[in-house]
Amino acid sequence: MTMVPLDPSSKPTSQRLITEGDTVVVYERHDAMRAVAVRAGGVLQNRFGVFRHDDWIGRPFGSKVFGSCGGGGKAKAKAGGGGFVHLLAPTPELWTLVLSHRTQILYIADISLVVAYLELVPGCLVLESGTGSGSLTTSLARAVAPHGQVHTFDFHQQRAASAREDFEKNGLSSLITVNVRDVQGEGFPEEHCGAADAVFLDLPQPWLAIPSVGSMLKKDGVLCSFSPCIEQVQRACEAMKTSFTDIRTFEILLRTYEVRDVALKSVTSEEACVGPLPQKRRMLTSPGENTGCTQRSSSILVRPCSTAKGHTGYLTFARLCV
Amino acid sequence: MTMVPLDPSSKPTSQRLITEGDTVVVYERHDAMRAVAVRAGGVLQNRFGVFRHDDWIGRPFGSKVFGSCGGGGKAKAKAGGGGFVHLLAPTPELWTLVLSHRTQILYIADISLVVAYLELVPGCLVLESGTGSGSLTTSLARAVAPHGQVHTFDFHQQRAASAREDFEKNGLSSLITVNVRDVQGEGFPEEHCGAADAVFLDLPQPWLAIPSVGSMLKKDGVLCSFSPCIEQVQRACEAMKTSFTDIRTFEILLRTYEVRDVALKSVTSEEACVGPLPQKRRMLTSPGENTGCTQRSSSILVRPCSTAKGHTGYLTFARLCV
Amino acid sequence: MDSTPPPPIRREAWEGCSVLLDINDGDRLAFFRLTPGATVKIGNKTCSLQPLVGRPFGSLFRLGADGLVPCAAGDATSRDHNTRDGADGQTQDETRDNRSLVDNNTAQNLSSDDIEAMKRDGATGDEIVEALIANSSTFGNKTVFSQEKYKLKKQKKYAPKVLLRRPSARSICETYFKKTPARIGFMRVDTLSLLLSMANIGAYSDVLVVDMVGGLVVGAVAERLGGTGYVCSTYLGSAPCSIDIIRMFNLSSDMVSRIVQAPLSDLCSMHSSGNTPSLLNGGAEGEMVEPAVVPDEDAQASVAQQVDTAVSDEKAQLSTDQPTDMEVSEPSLDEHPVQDENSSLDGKGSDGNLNASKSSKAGKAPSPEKMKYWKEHGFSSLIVAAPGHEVEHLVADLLPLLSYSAPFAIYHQYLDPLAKCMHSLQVSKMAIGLQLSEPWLREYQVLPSRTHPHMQMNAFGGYILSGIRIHNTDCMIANK
Amino acid sequence: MDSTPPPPIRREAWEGCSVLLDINDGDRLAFFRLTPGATVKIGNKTCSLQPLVGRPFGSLFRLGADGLVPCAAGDATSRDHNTRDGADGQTQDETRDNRSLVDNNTAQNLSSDDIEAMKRDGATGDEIVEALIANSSTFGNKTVFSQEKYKLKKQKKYAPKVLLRRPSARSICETYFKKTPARIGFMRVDTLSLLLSMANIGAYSDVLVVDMVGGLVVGAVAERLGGTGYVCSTYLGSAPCSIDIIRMFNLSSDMVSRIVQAPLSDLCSMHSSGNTPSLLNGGAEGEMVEPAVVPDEDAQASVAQQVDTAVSDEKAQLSTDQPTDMEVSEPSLDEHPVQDENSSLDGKGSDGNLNASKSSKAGKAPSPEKMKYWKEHGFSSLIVAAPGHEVEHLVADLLPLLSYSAPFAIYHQYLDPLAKCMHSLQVSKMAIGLQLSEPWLREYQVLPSRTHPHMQMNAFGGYILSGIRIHNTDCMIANK
Repeated sequence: MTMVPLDPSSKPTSQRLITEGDTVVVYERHDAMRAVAVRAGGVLQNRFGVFRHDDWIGRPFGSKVFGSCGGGGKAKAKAGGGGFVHLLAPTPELWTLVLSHRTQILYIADISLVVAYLELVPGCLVLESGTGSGSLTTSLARAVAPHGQVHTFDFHQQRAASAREDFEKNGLSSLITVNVRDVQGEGFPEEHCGAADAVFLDLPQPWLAIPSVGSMLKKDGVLCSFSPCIEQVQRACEAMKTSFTDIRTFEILLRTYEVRDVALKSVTSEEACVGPLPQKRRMLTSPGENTGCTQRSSSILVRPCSTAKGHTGYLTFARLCV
Repeated sequence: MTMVPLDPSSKPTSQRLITEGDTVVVYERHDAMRAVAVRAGGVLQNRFGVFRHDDWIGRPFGSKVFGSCGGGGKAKAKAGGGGFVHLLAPTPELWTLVLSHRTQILYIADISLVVAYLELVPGCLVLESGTGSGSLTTSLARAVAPHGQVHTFDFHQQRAASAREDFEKNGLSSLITVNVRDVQGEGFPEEHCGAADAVFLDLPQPWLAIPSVGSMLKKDGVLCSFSPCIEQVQRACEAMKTSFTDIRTFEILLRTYEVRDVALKSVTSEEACVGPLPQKRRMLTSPGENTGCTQRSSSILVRPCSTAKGHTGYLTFARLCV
Repeated sequence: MDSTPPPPIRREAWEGCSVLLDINDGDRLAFFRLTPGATVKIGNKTCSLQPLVGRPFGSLFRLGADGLVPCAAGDATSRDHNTRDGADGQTQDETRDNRSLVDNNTAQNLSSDDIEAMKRDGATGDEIVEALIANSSTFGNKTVFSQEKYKLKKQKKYAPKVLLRRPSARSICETYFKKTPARIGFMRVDTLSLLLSMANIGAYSDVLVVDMVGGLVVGAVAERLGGTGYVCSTYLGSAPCSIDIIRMFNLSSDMVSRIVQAPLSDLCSMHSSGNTPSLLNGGAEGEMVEPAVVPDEDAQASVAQQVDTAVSDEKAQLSTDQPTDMEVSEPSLDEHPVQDENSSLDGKGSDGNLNASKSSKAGKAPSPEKMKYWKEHGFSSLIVAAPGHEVEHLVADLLPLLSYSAPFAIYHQYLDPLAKCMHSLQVSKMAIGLQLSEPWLREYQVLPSRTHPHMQMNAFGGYILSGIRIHNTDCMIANK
Repeated sequence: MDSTPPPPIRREAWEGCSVLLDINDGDRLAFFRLTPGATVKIGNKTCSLQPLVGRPFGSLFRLGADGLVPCAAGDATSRDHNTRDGADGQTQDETRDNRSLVDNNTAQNLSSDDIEAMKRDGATGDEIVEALIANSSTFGNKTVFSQEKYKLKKQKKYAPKVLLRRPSARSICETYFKKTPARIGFMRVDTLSLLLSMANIGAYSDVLVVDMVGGLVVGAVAERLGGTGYVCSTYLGSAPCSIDIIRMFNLSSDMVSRIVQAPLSDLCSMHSSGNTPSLLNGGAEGEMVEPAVVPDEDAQASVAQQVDTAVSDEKAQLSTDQPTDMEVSEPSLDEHPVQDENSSLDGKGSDGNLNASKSSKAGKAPSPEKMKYWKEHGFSSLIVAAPGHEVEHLVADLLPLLSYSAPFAIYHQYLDPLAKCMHSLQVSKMAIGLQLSEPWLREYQVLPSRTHPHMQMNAFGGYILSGIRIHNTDCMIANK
């Protein structure tokens, strides 16, 4: 299977049925997912029960499947085995949530801004260093498919090998070439000279690689450098000044909201003030659970989630001067 | 009059009637206000008409007063002079909106965080440098009144004089002492040694003043340094390390929302899609202005205002080691 | 149409293409079509755009005696940062340590007659600026920052620069957001990017789109599809919404041919086997019997023949001949419309990538085969951008048209409609992985000793509800 | 009571005062009252708090053989930054250049028996940590950052530190927000600060407060009043809300005497000349005939006699004897309640600033004279913090109680109720300068070459509607 269709005969994954060899994302909850390779006779066991891969094959992606209680004694299927999971078609976004973290990874907000600002479209050639856990690489591959290429570089042999395996598993090998290379020390290979539409750097000392980026990019091509600390950004921007223009640094965060069916208390109620803690009634509960307290009709209210990623990194974009 | 009551016999301004000599904040719109000193025979002329101070005296603060068309030919009272303004009691918050900008000033979000984190309460002694336009100083004075003191320093002679005049006008002279002094070069005066509960710095090179701050503060007293650029923060933090603890750097922004009475179009409407620009109907209009288009009942919706202050400065707080 | 894939991006402007001109470093932004007769007015001078043809995007032009002239390579490198963030830095610089008051420009020894004389003698704009600096008695006393600001101001007046930019989803969205944000429902470029990611847009996707933001989403999706897959732009009622903004993109004929339009009623009726009660099926009587093919005139009119207009910075100037594109509360559109593309075709016409050949107009009705395919397999993605609409019921109608496991992303300028939609999807169990989010984008000034976030920001770029459509019938219990 | 003003802040802990203990650099935060018998349990050791009496706030203590011992001055300076932000830096450090994998702590040559022997021999915690480092075969191979992290971990276990903090609005709000945010309606310290500013709280203010956040707002206002003016805490129905959190503040008897409580119905009935139709006047029949003085038992019970509990980090451990202070979804309250203050008075009792003398309890009914004064002049400020309530009608009832030109600030955890309230105030023209805002607070790690915003943030601290009450009768037309 391939996460990104490569020719007119291959359908988007979600339009297919699950077959042996597919990778499915098993969705338990929004914060509990994992990638599973489907094989005949395979078994998935989790807190919701025991799931036989054979039951999955032939079903559409997106199906809800139920587990049975059983297998080893370790299965702690509370509800007697009647638990269920959903089988999802893998996408780069889901992959970002299930991949093995060999390094700090980029998440969807940074990734989508990078892809947009690098102006990637099908057919582009893009260079990336380092590969890391391959979270961004997968999205780059989707953006340049079917005819484009991603050449990604990491100095860490084992990390490169693991990433290559992941790309293989996701059917992205024809789009992505993984190379072991110290781009900070050696620059990008000469063979891509003047051929790259875009370059992405996630390096501790990006300024060392920037002269090489200048020779790789086509004129007006875009560079992006990701750094968590402002000092790295300052040195990178300094290094870009000689041959880049439109140097712009951004930070992007994603604020998430929670939706609740809330029954706010009314002023006119005698019982309105029963204590300092009206929180209990504020959970998203079924309507029947309301207490006897006089209340206004409930309404759907939204509130930002309390904790969030406060920082991932700074994204600096620049264009090679014409 | 005094913006901040100083003894039990003086009422909060809003509970008084306007008298000659008072400063009133004339409110035209949320973004159009000015401070006016009330004097017998005085006249205020603006786009809403001509207002005689004599009509204001004896009215409560918060009154709405109507202007007459007339006076000079320059008065462009569109509605024939029937315009009105509100006469508000000055507060440090309103003062921040009407004062003369001799420098970049601090606004309410930064000010309120500073006052809270400096742990100012009535009776505290606080040092400030520089005075600037006196925006923060006024709030510091309110926080330490009636028995506390604010000693504020600015190297700029003229600026100090103007600030002193403003404080005089607002009845804050007994709370605030304005001094001309280059605190970066000379430090704070020895007389406050070990006497300050809190110190605030808004200086281009705060690190130069930090040793002096260390000798001014009481043990466990709090320092705040405001700087627009991160490089200033980095050097200031470095300088604080030797004798300060709990060094924390914050940024605070105020996001404002606009409220609209919106009639979102419904899916079931045949005319739902009439073009790409349904914006016109989204203004806060009276209900009668709705177009003939089939619409759902309107509701009160909120949206963040499009533009906002994106940065004012970094606030670094630290405590003098015990 | 070709068997070999075309180059993904053409990096030089060509006859008939759409270009974005950035005049004086963002002071003015406008789209133009490079027809033989196309001109731009700069100051009081009308310049032909012909010198742009064949020049690489990213090129900088100055105003020569005979019109636009490419700048030397050296000029380009120094053109931005300092100037871009000058206002910020200036504020800070002046606030912090100005023991002497700032002088203004009264101390100029060069008269306007002198300048006119220089011009007659053929002096370039840069030469005039240099002369002005040399003849300013106060320039030397200014801070470095004030000097930069002074020079920039004079440059903009006497030596205006025109930057040739390539229209892309990024630059088109940024331009509209800056100039006429209401036209695109206040959708910021990072939000648009998130919609495309969250909906898994890529080659060979079959993307269902509700675009009430002028075609921005349709164009961005088509750009990502690169001539593969389909973007099916659906609409309520009988007439499609304008998607004119797609004409700002330089979409190839392959890419344009992948844009189809169909009324929602047709899609819903084709999906009569739907497993979800549809408000539209129940409530919009009469629509379902309409023919499956949209009237050709309407579709064409909305896409290709209606002359689109460029976006510019001229404020509060209403262009009365484009009433439907106008917005009272906004800066109005440019006085330089993009030329009708037919005129560009009269010229060379050699370029198969132009989006104007009769055979490849955008917005045709989908073929019966495609309709049948989508009926059987569903769309693989959904994006909804209807910022003036209630979306709860709209999404309930749209979700059954998706394949199971297809991701979707709903845009809105208000949070409340998305919250209601999210709650109803939670209750109906039609989707999982629901997330209500708002991107927060911040730009920084990075300069030696003057690094900080921009003092002004776009505080709002819209909200997104995202999720994955699932099969919600609890009928597949596996026994051990 | 005294004629000379008291010192504004006592900078040393005293017998009977409330203290905030920060154990192991924020790992645990809890309030205690320094009664003679008060103890804190650290690890498996129960320590008397007596050594804290007389020590300056900000002092650091370590665990000695006989309990808490003040640290030498040198220890204090090095206690934070690096450790505070260690997690952030660590992540980055390890991500960026870890060619060798991180080793774990298996290579420790010191056995637990060895450590026990050292303890028996009277070794200090710091000595044990040094020994552990000396006997780690891998410590030398770690990065500087990993070394710091290792040392910190061992220090927390073998040499715990206790920081004596002074309770103030800042530290109390921060502590509750970190440990039990729902108890204070998710009101972050910057939001609380804004409420106080926007409502113009200062000496001699007459502040009307609706506090359904446990007393945090009442306490913070009383702190700002410094024993002048009044904070009138009003409530709906017949029983006041708990304002127990004021007991965490070290309010002097002067300051406590300025806190009064009155049911809203009494305030509204006193204000029978109100110029605005009141929902409460019309709708809550019977309340207006209640006596103007609140039943003394109720008020006292809610303020002084109910034993409050400290806030700590112990998670999901329900303290069953404090059911009304519990929150299922939250970390629970500490097992160390603040001792009943009466016990502290049994001791020295010499301190007139304690808030427990019978004559100065908080929450009495206001005197008839004050009620009359407020009826005539109105309150000079209003703060409403009712995060579980609809506020539109509440505010309509409250605004007529304010003097004209009095500023007000309404807090809520949801935006929608404030939006409705704002809209209704716009329509009724009872107020001007209306602003709906949300503070956004961001903390930074500032370290050489490692400066960036914190990787985790509190993304939400509540919303505020602020404005100024005005005279809205259009009856004062001035003629020329």
